[in-house]
Amino acid sequence: MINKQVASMQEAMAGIADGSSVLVGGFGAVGQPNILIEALAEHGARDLTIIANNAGFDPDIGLPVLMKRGLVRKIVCSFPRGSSVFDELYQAGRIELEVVPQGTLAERIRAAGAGIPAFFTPTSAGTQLARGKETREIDGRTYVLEHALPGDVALVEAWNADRWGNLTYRGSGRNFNAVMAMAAKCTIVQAQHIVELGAIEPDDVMTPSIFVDRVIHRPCGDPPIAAIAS
Amino acid sequence: MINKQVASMQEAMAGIADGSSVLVGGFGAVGQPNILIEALAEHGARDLTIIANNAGFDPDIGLPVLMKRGLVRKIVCSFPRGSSVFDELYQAGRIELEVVPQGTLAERIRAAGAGIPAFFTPTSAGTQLARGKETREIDGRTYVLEHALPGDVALVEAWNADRWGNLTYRGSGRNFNAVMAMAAKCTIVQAQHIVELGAIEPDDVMTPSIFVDRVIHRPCGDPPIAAIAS
Amino acid sequence: MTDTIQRLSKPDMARRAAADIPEGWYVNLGIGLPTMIADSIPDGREVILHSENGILGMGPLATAENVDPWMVNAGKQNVTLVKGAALFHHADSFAMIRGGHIDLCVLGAFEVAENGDIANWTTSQNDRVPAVGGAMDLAAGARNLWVMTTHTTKTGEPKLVERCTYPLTSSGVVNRIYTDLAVIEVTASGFEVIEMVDGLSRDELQSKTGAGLTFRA
Amino acid sequence: MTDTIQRLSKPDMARRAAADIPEGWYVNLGIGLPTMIADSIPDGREVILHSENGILGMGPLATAENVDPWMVNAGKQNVTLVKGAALFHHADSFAMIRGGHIDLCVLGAFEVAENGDIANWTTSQNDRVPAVGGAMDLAAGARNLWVMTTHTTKTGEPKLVERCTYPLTSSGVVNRIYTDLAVIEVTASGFEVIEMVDGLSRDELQSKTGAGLTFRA
Repeated sequence: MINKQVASMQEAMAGIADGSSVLVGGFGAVGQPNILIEALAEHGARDLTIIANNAGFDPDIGLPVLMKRGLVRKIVCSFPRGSSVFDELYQAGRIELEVVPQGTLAERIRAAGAGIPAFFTPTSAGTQLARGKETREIDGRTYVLEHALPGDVALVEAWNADRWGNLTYRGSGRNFNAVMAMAAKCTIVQAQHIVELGAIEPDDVMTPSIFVDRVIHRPCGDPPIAAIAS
Repeated sequence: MINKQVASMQEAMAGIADGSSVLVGGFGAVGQPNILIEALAEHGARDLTIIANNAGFDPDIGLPVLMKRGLVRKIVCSFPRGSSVFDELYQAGRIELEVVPQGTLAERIRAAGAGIPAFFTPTSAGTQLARGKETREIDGRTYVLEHALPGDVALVEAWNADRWGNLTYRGSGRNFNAVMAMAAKCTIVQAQHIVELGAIEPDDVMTPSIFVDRVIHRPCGDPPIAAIAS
Repeated sequence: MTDTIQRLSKPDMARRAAADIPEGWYVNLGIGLPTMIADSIPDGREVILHSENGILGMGPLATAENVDPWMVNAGKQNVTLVKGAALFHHADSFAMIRGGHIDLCVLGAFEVAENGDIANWTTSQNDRVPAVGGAMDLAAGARNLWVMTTHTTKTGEPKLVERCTYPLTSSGVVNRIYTDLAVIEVTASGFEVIEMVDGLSRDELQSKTGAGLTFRA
Repeated sequence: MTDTIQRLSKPDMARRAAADIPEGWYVNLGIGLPTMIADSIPDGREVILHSENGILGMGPLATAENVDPWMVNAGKQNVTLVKGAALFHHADSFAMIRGGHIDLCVLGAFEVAENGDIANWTTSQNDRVPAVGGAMDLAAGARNLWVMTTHTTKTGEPKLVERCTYPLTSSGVVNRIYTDLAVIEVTASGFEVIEMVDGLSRDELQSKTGAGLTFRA
């Protein structure tokens, strides 16, 4: 019987090596796999490349925990602002940064999952972020060649998971999670709920089980409320 | 009030010009927008390029109807077998054919919808179908450059549609329909059911309304049963 | 600057831009000033708001009563959904943007040039961490790109210029600019003023602008 | 050919291949002969079947009692779904294939070469309309590619050869071949026989094969 559920964080993190590239899902406070990130910090793999939209926010939650321990060599993201931990490391020259437009980041990750090693995109053409990159004119418009961005590991937060690894996400939590789940050699999921096989209708599966390697049940509740109308 | 629903096939077909490229959804008997195809035959636009997985089957249903009238200049598809009408026209040199691997076909259409003008793929490398195409070695493997395949028009069959054009598909009917809906200047939908705005839950929308231009209500029932266990 | 100029307030700028958005458009509103447009769409006009983190059909900001902590927009504010909304992942969301499906994006800017170039993501003088978010994708992909900005910086320097001096976000993409002083089209021959606030002369507007203006008859 | 050779029937070939598929593999079965493998997976072993038209978790062919006309597989047969199935569109389906997520694809073939090349989509002698379907994507993308075929053509010509003469589907991708006579690994040094049917000698198998064979000790 297939059962991708693991009982302990040790099993969830098993085999993550020094030098791994790690895709980390989430956008804002929604869909951040914080429990997995903290387990990765405990696991202690060093020299990591983190691929995520942001560089974290609160110094004691998520990516900053990993960075404070000196485990991150490089971060690839679109918007590394709002993280004092990252700022200090970056200004001190102790962490590398590759800034990637958000849509290019999503598409490079999707390309990795879809077996597309490189593609042309109009985004960033003629800008600083295209420096040193191959460009090509196609039908009169200039495009930049971008390469797939795979992960050795993806850390994903899901709402429901079954024993095969079919996933759903809640609200705007699908974001990078559903894309990154496709793109790693080992996709590890922190799930709010474990449901029976078949409880997720075939039409409702957001990430098919084929993309998932390990699931750990961590019902950690709602993200904090971010900002509401005053 | 936004209302993409049109009442007549004349409105549905309005503006489709001679020389248009037309994406046609469906796979096997499931999700074939046959009523729209037949309306396009009535409409009478000539010199069409049809992009579809197959070249049709039954001479009196779907694409063969269009081909019999001499309206199709070229067909781009992965598997043009099983259509006597196509076979005759092709053998007589009266229709052009571009055979594209099924996954490359899907990805070229998706690329058109996603603003990616070209991408590299391993599929067809070293084969007859890559002849004359640019190739490149990336990380030791040979890839073929493929270009986006947009449509002037997409013909789509959906299960539910609302007045904004949010769609669901039934069973295996999502197939090329959901990909082609993204990739045309004008996406026209034949829907089995029109539902109230909001009746399709945000998580359940398979094609978001942004991709849809016109919806016509045609409750045409189930596809024929294809082949079952004997 | 004379005292008689009726400089638009931020809500007025938002209302002015909102008035020009046709029913049925799919619109992405950039973080900051452009976000205010959402509350200014004329009653009864259906405009569908997109958020790059995977929402089509955003409604107003959530309140303490209706907040769903699982629903945030690109500015990381808790938002509501309207009937007809759809949720999807980031790659699909940027397919909508890059693929030319978004009818309109409204962004803020540091500079807009008369050739339609926009600079809105980093200033070369600035030593902050470079951060681009979705700005380059939106600028390159939206069918129409409008900029909403004060006409000049806080120190009175023009933001509408001949050529951008800050690093570009995208080239040749801005169609229209809504400032606190004027509404300006970016045409093949440069900035064309189509509307000015009361009390402002053409010369005064020109003096606050870093490139030549023409005026629609 | 002697009368004592116990040539495998098609169902036997399917059972033989099925026996080697580990639990938990995601498997795409090509149209025709390989489809028979689905019914031969040992009881209680969970193998998840993929169909390129957007199904993961295919069950047996539908019957008159349980048929859903809206559910077909890549061979355009009506199929059932198992618990845990997922539905998606063609681009996502081929992302699974091209992206290396399918553990195994089993295809039929006209020819397989000792370097792992496969020809299974068209024969140069043939004037039929060229049609490729998903064969090239599957052959290029699956982590393991097995071929299931009779060892020779109807006229007794070998299908396992030094170099394919028919147009290629993909190069250097076949791992293993299940024929009615043998199970053969495709290794860096060519065809290695790991199993033969009863009553068949090494020389007889070699005589029916168009490239050199080695035999696993």
